[in-house]
Amino acid sequence: MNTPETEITEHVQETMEEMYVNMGPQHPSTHGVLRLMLKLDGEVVTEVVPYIGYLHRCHEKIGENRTYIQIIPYTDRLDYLASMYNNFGYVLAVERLMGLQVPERAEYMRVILAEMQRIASHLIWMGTFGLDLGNFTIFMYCFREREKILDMFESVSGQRLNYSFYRFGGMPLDFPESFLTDCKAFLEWFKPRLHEYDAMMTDNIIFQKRVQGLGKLDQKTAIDYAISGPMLRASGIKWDLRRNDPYSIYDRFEFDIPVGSTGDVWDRYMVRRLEMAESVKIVEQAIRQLPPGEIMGKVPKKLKPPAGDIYSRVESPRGELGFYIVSDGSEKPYRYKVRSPAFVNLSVLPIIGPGHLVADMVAILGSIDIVLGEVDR
Amino acid sequence: MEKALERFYSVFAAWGVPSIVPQLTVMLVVASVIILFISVSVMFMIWWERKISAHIQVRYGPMRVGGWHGWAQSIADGIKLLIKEDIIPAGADKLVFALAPMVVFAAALAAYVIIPFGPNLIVRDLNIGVLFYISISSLTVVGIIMAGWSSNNKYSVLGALRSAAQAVSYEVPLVISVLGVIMTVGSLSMIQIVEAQQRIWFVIPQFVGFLIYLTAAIAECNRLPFDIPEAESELVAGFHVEYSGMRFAIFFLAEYANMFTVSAIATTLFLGGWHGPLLPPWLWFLIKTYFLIFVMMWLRWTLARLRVDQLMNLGWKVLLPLAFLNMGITGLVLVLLG
Amino acid sequence: MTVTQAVFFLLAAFTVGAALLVVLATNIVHCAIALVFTFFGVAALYILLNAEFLAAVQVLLYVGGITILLLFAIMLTSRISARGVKIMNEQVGISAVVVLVIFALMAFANLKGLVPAGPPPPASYATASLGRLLLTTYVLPFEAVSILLLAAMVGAIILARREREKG
Amino acid sequence: MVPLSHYLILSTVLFAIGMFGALTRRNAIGILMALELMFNAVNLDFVAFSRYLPQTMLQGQIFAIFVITVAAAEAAVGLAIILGLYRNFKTVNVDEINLMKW
Repeated sequence: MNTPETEITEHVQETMEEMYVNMGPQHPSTHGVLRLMLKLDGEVVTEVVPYIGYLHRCHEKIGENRTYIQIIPYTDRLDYLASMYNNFGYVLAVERLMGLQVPERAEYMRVILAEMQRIASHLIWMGTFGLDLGNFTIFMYCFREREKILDMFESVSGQRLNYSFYRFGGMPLDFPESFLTDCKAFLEWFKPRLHEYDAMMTDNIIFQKRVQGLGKLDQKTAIDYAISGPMLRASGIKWDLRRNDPYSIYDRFEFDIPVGSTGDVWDRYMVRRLEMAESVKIVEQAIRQLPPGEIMGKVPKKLKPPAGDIYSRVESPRGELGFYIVSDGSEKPYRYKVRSPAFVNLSVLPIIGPGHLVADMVAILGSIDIVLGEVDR
Repeated sequence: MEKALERFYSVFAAWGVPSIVPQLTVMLVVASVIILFISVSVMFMIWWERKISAHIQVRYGPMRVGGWHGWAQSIADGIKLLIKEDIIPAGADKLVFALAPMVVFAAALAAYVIIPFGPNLIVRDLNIGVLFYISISSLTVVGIIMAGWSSNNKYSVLGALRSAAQAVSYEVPLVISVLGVIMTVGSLSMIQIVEAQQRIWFVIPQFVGFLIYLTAAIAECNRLPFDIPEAESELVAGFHVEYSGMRFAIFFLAEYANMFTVSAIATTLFLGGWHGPLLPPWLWFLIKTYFLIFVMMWLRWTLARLRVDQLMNLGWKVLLPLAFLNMGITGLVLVLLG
Repeated sequence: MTVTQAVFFLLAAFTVGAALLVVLATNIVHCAIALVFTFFGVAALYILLNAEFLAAVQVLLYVGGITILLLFAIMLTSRISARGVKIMNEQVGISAVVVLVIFALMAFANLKGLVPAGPPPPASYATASLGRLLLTTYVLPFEAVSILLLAAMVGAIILARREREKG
Repeated sequence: MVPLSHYLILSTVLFAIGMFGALTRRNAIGILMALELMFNAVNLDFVAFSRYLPQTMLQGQIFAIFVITVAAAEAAVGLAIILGLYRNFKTVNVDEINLMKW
């Protein structure tokens, strides 16, 4: 049994030419409690082994012991930077299982909130990615914008991070009066900010040199590892569930799917950067088309989905967020499984990591955009 | 100055005190003044850096301590660091661990000997002025390696090795970029270099040299975009991971003191030292120095960090040839002009 | 005792003490650090001898260059926490005798044989004339040394380069 | 003033210490350090002579510069050799490196 611990003791006598370094679980740039075992040859990483589980909290097992509606708050804690989207995915799965209809207005509300959430999530990613590369200022800029989104979410749901705002068959509350004007004002204000980021990051020669050609992920490996989301698109595969497997009302909006070409860190950065602009477009269209009317469909008092199973997936900011639910006809799911994109995307790190310097490892890890709440569940 | 000193010595001689006593007294007083100046200046610089970074990042920075824009924040932080528990890791080499911050600080301190704050405000106008600074600054690296090694932590060892590689590579272009000025003046003495700039600051004829010097100096100070030895997101904090409290404060002090030194040297060599209209010389000197420090802070909060190999490439393949070219052209021009 | 003398004895004691540490310390990193202090002591002695330029060069090259190289090599070759390893070989006894004999010989030669120790001439500003001498009278050795340095650099790079294709 | 003989004795002491180290150290890097000590001792002699003997003027210092340069070259090549040795033998102790070929 070659556990990491025995490996460490075996190699503790190693000299600087080849050594093992434990990056994490307490390390500024592992974005949470991830531990990477790095085997270094000088400064070059020759082997990466991610060790996860420090944040494991039996999410799926807890889910089997809760009623369907009680699970919603738990989904918030999956990808805590994109709680709206977790709600969205889970609610959609149960609705599909039960065959519930969602009113038009609620669908639009869902899309608006979800896309705003995508912007907020990408903003955090961009900020922390800048931090990984030593640019502290972009971090503060991104958080300034995200703060405004959180303010709006607070006005809608009363929460800033864990919203639990989606319900089976609709939404619990309508938008407050000021929300739409706030939202429009924000988007108008936000669009020029994107160019500000370009000036700081995209057009910065140091930044370009740092990330171009790093951690290349070719298409075949990406598919073999079931990579999804911006990471997959950065490798040049135009696969976006909003387009390829439309859910909710995403087929009604016009938006581009940015793709990269080589699948390096730069492409991943560019895909996310461009996606923010696309999300802005979607939100604008949705606000324009937002119909009046009901926000809650007809939902039975006692939620008992018919026996059967469903796999439903949405395009979360990190990739394909899937919920697999097996129902035995009772109030609680028989089996509840989350296919978390961050976990799957992280699995490719041992492939794309080696051969780079330690500094690049940080950039590559950052470009995968993991949230440990989702990786460990 | 000299005369006053001589009179001071003669008074003691009249009393029959051995000459070593007044001489030592003078040395101690001068050293204390320098340490005092460094402390105050560093406190100001830390506060200033926090304000600058804050305003670059659309926030306010410290606002509470001391009332007006948090001016006393650094003092409060300093006191906090002073009264913190002194922690030495169990696996550390205690002697070296304790010695390292002192070595780094001693190097930073020694460099102040040759900084000409004004026509008479210089501790000692050594005839090897610039060379003295260059050689003494290489001691910092030894201190950093000592710190990194003695902490017995892989991150700190990596940081120390990076630091050594970086300092050695950037010292070479630094030295050669300065040569242009030295060749023009024909002296290494700081006072003579400043006096040679009465008509024109060397930043104009030696612009390339100035840029190379500034880049290399930032690298020598381990500041972003060259803060690879400390690179927070990679090496946590590099060589001083294991340091806390007072020992950490000394490293911090030395880092900022170094920043002041490189800026002051740049001011002396390229920006005309204390020359300037109206204001007193020492004020001009401080203004120029703090302007350069501001530039360094500005860069730090705008740029991303370079990678190790990029850093080496920049040092050896860009700065060094440029510095040589600059030196060659300067020499040629000097010969042609006689 | 004048100040200069006091300083000399202090520096001499410092240098010799550090040098002893270089040879006798058990931990090789301690040796390297002691070596730094030795170099510093010698540099200070140079200043006492009015060779300021040489002192600066000493610090720059020995402290800033050679010691750092040494420390690098130590970190690459010795284990990070190697303690309690035997540092001396079996020849300690013989070596001590040989060294003592040679020391006695040299000391005797120095004191009796060679120089009438007169007072030093007044100090002069030497750096510029040093440079002039280097580029006029001694230009041939100067160039020879630079070729030697180049050769050493190339040699060191070739020796230290790892054979990547091995494996 | 400090007489010249003081410097000469100091230099001799340093040289003897360095020689002892070079003869007894097991670690090749330690030997290299001892060699540097000896170089320094010689340099000290040179500089002292150049200060005290007016007829030598600056020759002493010039030779010291050359010695320092050669010492730097020696250190670079020496350390490279030590690294090569370490790679092949996994040790830098000279008494363990006793084979003519590997």
